[in-house]
Amino acid sequence: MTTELKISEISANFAEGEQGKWGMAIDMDICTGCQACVAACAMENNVPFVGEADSGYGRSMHWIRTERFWEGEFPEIKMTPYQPVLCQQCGHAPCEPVCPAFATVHSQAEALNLQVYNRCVGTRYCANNCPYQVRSFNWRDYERPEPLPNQLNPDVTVRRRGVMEKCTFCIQRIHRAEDVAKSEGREVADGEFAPACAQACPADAIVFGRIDDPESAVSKMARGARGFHLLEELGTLPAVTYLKGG
Amino acid sequence: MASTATHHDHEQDHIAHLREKHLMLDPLPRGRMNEMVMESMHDTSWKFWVVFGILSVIVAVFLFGAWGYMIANGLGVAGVNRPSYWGIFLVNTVFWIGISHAGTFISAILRVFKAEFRRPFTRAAELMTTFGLVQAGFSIFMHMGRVWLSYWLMPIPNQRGLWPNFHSPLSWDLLAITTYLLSSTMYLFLPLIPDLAMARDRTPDGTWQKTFYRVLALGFRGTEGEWTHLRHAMNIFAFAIIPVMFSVHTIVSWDCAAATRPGWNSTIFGPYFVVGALHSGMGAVAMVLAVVQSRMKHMKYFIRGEHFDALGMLMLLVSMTWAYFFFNDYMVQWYGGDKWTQQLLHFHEAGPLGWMWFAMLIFNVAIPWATLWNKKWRSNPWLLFGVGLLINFGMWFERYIIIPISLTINRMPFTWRMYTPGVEIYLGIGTVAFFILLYMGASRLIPLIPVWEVQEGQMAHSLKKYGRETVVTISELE
Amino acid sequence: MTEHFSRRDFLKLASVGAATSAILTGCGPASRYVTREPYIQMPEYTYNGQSTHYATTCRECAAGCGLVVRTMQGRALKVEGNKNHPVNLGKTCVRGQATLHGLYNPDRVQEPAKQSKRGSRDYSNLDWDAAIGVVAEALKNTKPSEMAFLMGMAPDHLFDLVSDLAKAIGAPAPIRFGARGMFEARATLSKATEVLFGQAAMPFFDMSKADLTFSFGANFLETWISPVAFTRGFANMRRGGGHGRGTLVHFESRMSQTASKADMWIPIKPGTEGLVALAIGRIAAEARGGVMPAAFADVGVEAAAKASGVHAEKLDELGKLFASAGAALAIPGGAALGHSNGLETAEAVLALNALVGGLGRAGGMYLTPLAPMQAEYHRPANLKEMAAFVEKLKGGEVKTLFIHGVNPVFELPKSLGFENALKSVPTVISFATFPDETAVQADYVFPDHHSLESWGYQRVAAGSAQSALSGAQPTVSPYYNTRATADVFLAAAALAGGKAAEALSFKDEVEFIQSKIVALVGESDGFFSAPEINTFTAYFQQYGGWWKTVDELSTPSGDALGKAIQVAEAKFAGEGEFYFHPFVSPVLAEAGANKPWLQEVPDPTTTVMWSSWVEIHPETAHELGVDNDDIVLITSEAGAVEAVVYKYPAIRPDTIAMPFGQGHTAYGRYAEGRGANPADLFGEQVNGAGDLAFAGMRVKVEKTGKTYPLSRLESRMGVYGEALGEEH
Amino acid sequence: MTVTTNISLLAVFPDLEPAADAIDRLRTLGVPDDQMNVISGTPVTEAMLGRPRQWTNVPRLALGGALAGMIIGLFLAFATPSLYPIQVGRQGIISGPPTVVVVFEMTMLGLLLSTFLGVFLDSYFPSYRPMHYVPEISDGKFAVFFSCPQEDSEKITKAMTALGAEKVEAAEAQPL
Repeated sequence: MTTELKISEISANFAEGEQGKWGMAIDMDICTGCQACVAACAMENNVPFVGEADSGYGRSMHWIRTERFWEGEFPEIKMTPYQPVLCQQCGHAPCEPVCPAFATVHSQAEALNLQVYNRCVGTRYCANNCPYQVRSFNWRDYERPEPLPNQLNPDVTVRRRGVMEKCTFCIQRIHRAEDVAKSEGREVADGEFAPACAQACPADAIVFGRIDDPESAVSKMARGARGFHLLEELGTLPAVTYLKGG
Repeated sequence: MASTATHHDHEQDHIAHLREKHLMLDPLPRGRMNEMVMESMHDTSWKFWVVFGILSVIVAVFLFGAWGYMIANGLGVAGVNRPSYWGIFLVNTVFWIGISHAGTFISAILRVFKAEFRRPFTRAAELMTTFGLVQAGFSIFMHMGRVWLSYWLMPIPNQRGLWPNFHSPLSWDLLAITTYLLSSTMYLFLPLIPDLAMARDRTPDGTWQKTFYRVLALGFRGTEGEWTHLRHAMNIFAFAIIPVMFSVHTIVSWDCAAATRPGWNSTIFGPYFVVGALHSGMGAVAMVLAVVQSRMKHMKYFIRGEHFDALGMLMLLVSMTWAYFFFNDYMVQWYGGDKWTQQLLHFHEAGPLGWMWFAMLIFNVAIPWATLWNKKWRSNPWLLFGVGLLINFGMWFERYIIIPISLTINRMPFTWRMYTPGVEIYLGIGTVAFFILLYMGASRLIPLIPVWEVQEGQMAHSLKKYGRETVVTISELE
Repeated sequence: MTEHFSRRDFLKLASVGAATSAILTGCGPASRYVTREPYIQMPEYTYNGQSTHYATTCRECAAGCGLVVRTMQGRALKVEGNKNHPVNLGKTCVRGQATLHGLYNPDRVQEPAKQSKRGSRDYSNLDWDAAIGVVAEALKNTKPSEMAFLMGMAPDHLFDLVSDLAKAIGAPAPIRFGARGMFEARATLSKATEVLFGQAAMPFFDMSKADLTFSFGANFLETWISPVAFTRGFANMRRGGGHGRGTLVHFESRMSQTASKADMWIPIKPGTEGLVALAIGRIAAEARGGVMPAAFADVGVEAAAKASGVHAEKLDELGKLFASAGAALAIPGGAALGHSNGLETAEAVLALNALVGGLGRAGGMYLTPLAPMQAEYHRPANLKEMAAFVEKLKGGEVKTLFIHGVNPVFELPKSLGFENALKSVPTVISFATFPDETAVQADYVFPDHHSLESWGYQRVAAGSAQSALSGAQPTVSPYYNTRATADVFLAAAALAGGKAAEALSFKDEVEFIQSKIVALVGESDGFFSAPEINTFTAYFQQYGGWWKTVDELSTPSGDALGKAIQVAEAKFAGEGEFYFHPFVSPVLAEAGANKPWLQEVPDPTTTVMWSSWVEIHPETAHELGVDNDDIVLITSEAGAVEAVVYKYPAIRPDTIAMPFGQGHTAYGRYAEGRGANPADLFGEQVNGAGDLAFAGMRVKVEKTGKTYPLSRLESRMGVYGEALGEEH
Repeated sequence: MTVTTNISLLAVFPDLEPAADAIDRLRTLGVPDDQMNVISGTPVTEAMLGRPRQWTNVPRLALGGALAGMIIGLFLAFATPSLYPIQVGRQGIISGPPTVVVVFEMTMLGLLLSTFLGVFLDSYFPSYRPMHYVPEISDGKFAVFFSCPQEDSEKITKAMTALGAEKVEAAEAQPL
């Protein structure tokens, strides 16, 4: 019974049948802050590196970052659990309506928050209006000296200057998995694929799957008593559920 | 008899005094006034060209050069970052739209309310509207990451089959600013037609100026019909442009207020921004008039202490209204107790740029209140210039506090970061220079004084004796 | 080219395995057989829009994680973990992910070259025939006793080849070294195991099933030994692999990334970890009742409390906690072993496992099984041996030095004088892929392929309960004109003739590797088995190695508690007022600085990118009159470095800490001239196992008046409240 | 039937009063209102001149423009999202408050634009053809144009001069 109560607590944010499609659960108790997700994401998604000066000036392009704070004073000091913050793929995304060019829109098919790079004109309103501050803007054309471009993932657009970008839940992997499943006449199985961050995570703290399937690993994890959403009070209906640490 | 004579002398003095004080009571023949206005355009000293040249260089290098550099290299050469995605670009946009509001206020609202002191400087103020909006447009385009694609924001049919997103306050901005720019330009142009015809008639044949005036005067002759159409149109404009003006700055305020950000999500931002716009706009009008009066020939006749006096009173009134809205916003945000808002308010006052917050209050409230209550002081052009300048700094600071400083604080403290302007400083200076340059250029080509409106006013004003007192009366001519 | 083993045969064989696993294909673009061609003549195994995945082994450290590299049209696009691999089960660490930035790094050594003068970086390119000639000459003309081979901790196949070569010609056995091994104190661990259990081995800590883990300085979530495997263990412990959510207690003078995940962080005084372990042992033994084991009999709890700065009550609590936990585990490692008493500390901590019956118990400690084809545990050289080697170089006893896979100029304590010692070596040949500091001091650089272009194998020394040999194959054709060092040695040996040619009579590297793994053909307890070597090789490449299906963990034997463990007071070299605590950068480790994306990945605890720093407690910084971003001069008895201050709230006020990994003077544009190298401060003090007592130092800290803005991901305002003004 | 040829004359007056008087006089002299026109440098109302009310289409055009603007606004707000429906932020494809803004702005733009163009239409702007004009009017003079039969011209000229006309002459079209 208690478990069910918790379920309703977590899903209270969502109206009936509105919990989105793909979701992620991140167990902050297990996340070791190792940054494998950060590097994996950058490699998968052609995220450019920006160099020392720009990265120290809030211009790093990370699509996922690990936050941590401090509590208390030495020697009783504690670090708050590492919290990987990425685009929460909000069901009710504040970034979407403010774009005058329809460059950030809600995908009907995947229930994801899409960023359409070639439609973006760079007003940066979406980033301003993102309560999670997970959008990164191409302040420059970032240099990738030859032969580094050999590594670029052909499934992912390389963004030019003046364009906003953000985590896509590795939509290219979602589509690949869906295509494969479709060609085999079946549904995508739970755990069949994962975004780069979840795939790399050595602790398996990041779990990805269908949140509209109550039997999926991610749904089960998200239903747990420790689950919460980031800035839940804003009603953005994030697709990412965090599990409290410690 | 002696006392009667004294009384008579006294009355004559009084009348002379009134005439000296009030342009409307001090009529000159129309031909003379035309001559004065034409001379004011043609009387150009070498100093003017020196300033004009310097400003042209600044515009070429700071505005277009730096902008080109930024387009080629990306916005990284500016200071914008996460979380201050909007920087001085939008500060300047709001600032220039604010400046532009004064012109409409003076030529539309004062016209509707028949405030006679407006007559000689409606055009000077309207020019500010148009030129200010040009700068605002520049600033907003500079801000865009891919400005070369800015036409994607226009609601025009295109091969992508995609229209702009009308859910976005930025789309509303585009519509509102376009509407405002077009209508204020039209509103500038309509009353200008008779003056252009006047200039046409007084420009020798064979000069390029003649062609310029000929073309722009559209063949205006001053027939009854033309005047009737013009009058009706100006009446419609005077009323209709007021809601447009309010909508523009309200929508600009919604860029902030519609966002889910602490400190921004405020219902009072609309009127607060409109009043703020008038505040800086009035200050700018005072500055422009002080310069025009002192630097342009014959302008001391047209622009007098009474005008600065009236402007000063308006500035004081607007300052009080601004303070009221500011406090209203502050009080509610402060009382609300949201932790991020609290942090933001604290950051405004005690953060590294806390001085700006205090300077804003001093420039926008303390100084106007301390000086403008005094009729004599506020009639002094240069004092009003100074106060206007400070108000403009104060209002610029206000926008700086609302945009980059408030953007520093959000709900993810891990990302808080100060904003340090880069090339946008130069671009901002470039827009100021371009504004002045346009204004200077216009002052050589466009009769800054709407002579026919002044004459119309002078026709309507007369002196009447009520008992022993000679007073001014105004007859309704329209 | 193909009478021996053609690619087509290879493919046929591979397709057998393809039925079992769809995504892993067996063969690589087999660098030796395939030349780079324009894509209009695309190799038949590549398809437009289709990825090809190759299993190989990560060489960013010696842990031997299995990788699957996604390639498309001959380009390596993404590194993913090999799900079948027993070390990492499909996962990778941050460095593994960034391997591609090493492969496609613009600053790789692109051709064999001769340097006109050491350090001049004035190279004249050679062709490979000339290069092989140089190696052959060196093999032929140097007296075997005056030859030296200095090898890195990976790859093992090359080490085996060089060992065979050295043995055949009578040269000294190759020396293996790596900074990571030095900071991990591998020698100390195996020595302590030997002392307590009579068998030198790598302990296996079964954290997955533990209920309580006491970690004494072991940075197992960062870079220590096999971080991916340990992270999995930690995660499983937290998930309740034992009897519920497991607890981690970490003893270290600074809050490392590992400590930050601990439920309890004990900021212990440096060098007192052993004392504390003993005290905990004594309290735990008392709590468990029965006879007090000799190991803990002489321990004074009060004295330990006094020395370590941990309150006696706290020790009592910890001891009882350890005694009462269902499955308690104690792990020694990292800086705890980098003290003069490090060996005894390791013994004391390992003895705790024995005390609670943790030897050979789920959630306790085992000994890691030896890799297939391995007779005994082999550890890399400790510092004592390296110091002796450097002395040998200085004495002019080495005429030709071959260096592969290690960067001693950067990694060894500067005071050891390796760079100087090279001056006494007439010929230095480096096989570096990257122009690192050591390669810059060599006469010749004959670049090896990048690991993703290489064949090979790596013995899994830790992290796997199964005996495992991880296989490597080229995932892409070599991008530059590089050549496998194994092939260079084989060709040179053939050219040199004599014993060398006899011992290394292999056609190429692959044949050599097959000659080694042929021993596994017919083994039936493996992940796969094959009746003959070609099939076996195909499977070996397809699956990324060979490992047994069953755990082969052995229970440590011997009476570990039988004799008293004495932990002497740690000796600190130098006079300064601060303990110096170096640690391996959790992101860059010793060799990641050349990869731009690794530089841009923020350090987990400080979020610093692109630089190094010195962690100073805020109060200490205040006393020193320094603030964030101020540059301080740190002086030890052996050297001095300048470093940028990071006011770190979770470090003992008497300790300063500095990451190892930056401070390169060569190594490519992304590494060079960034931050400082704490190895410049290291002396030569070693512990009982000969490992460097890198934490056994006291240093002076002086303000320089210079500043340098550290690039941080975190907001100093939001995290530390800087520049937000006074609180209301 | 005698054929009367009309000629165009113009009388320039220094002020409003004599001009108004002249118009009255002309009317008594048989020149109908639709054969008269007054040009001036300042706007004077028909009432001041004692002339019939001027017809203007500007307000009607303005209303029409406003309506057109509103229709465009409605099209932008309601039709364009349906042409290419895109979901943003859980707002409807067409949602209320934003449409108000769009419709308002477009209505105002239509209103003001058509007002402006209305002036052009009603006044036949721009027209650079030669027209009857005297530049003095921009100095505050009032000029009365009128057509009268050739034979009356002398009589009328006299009358005008008597009323204070500075000059009365045949109106000639001059380039503007």
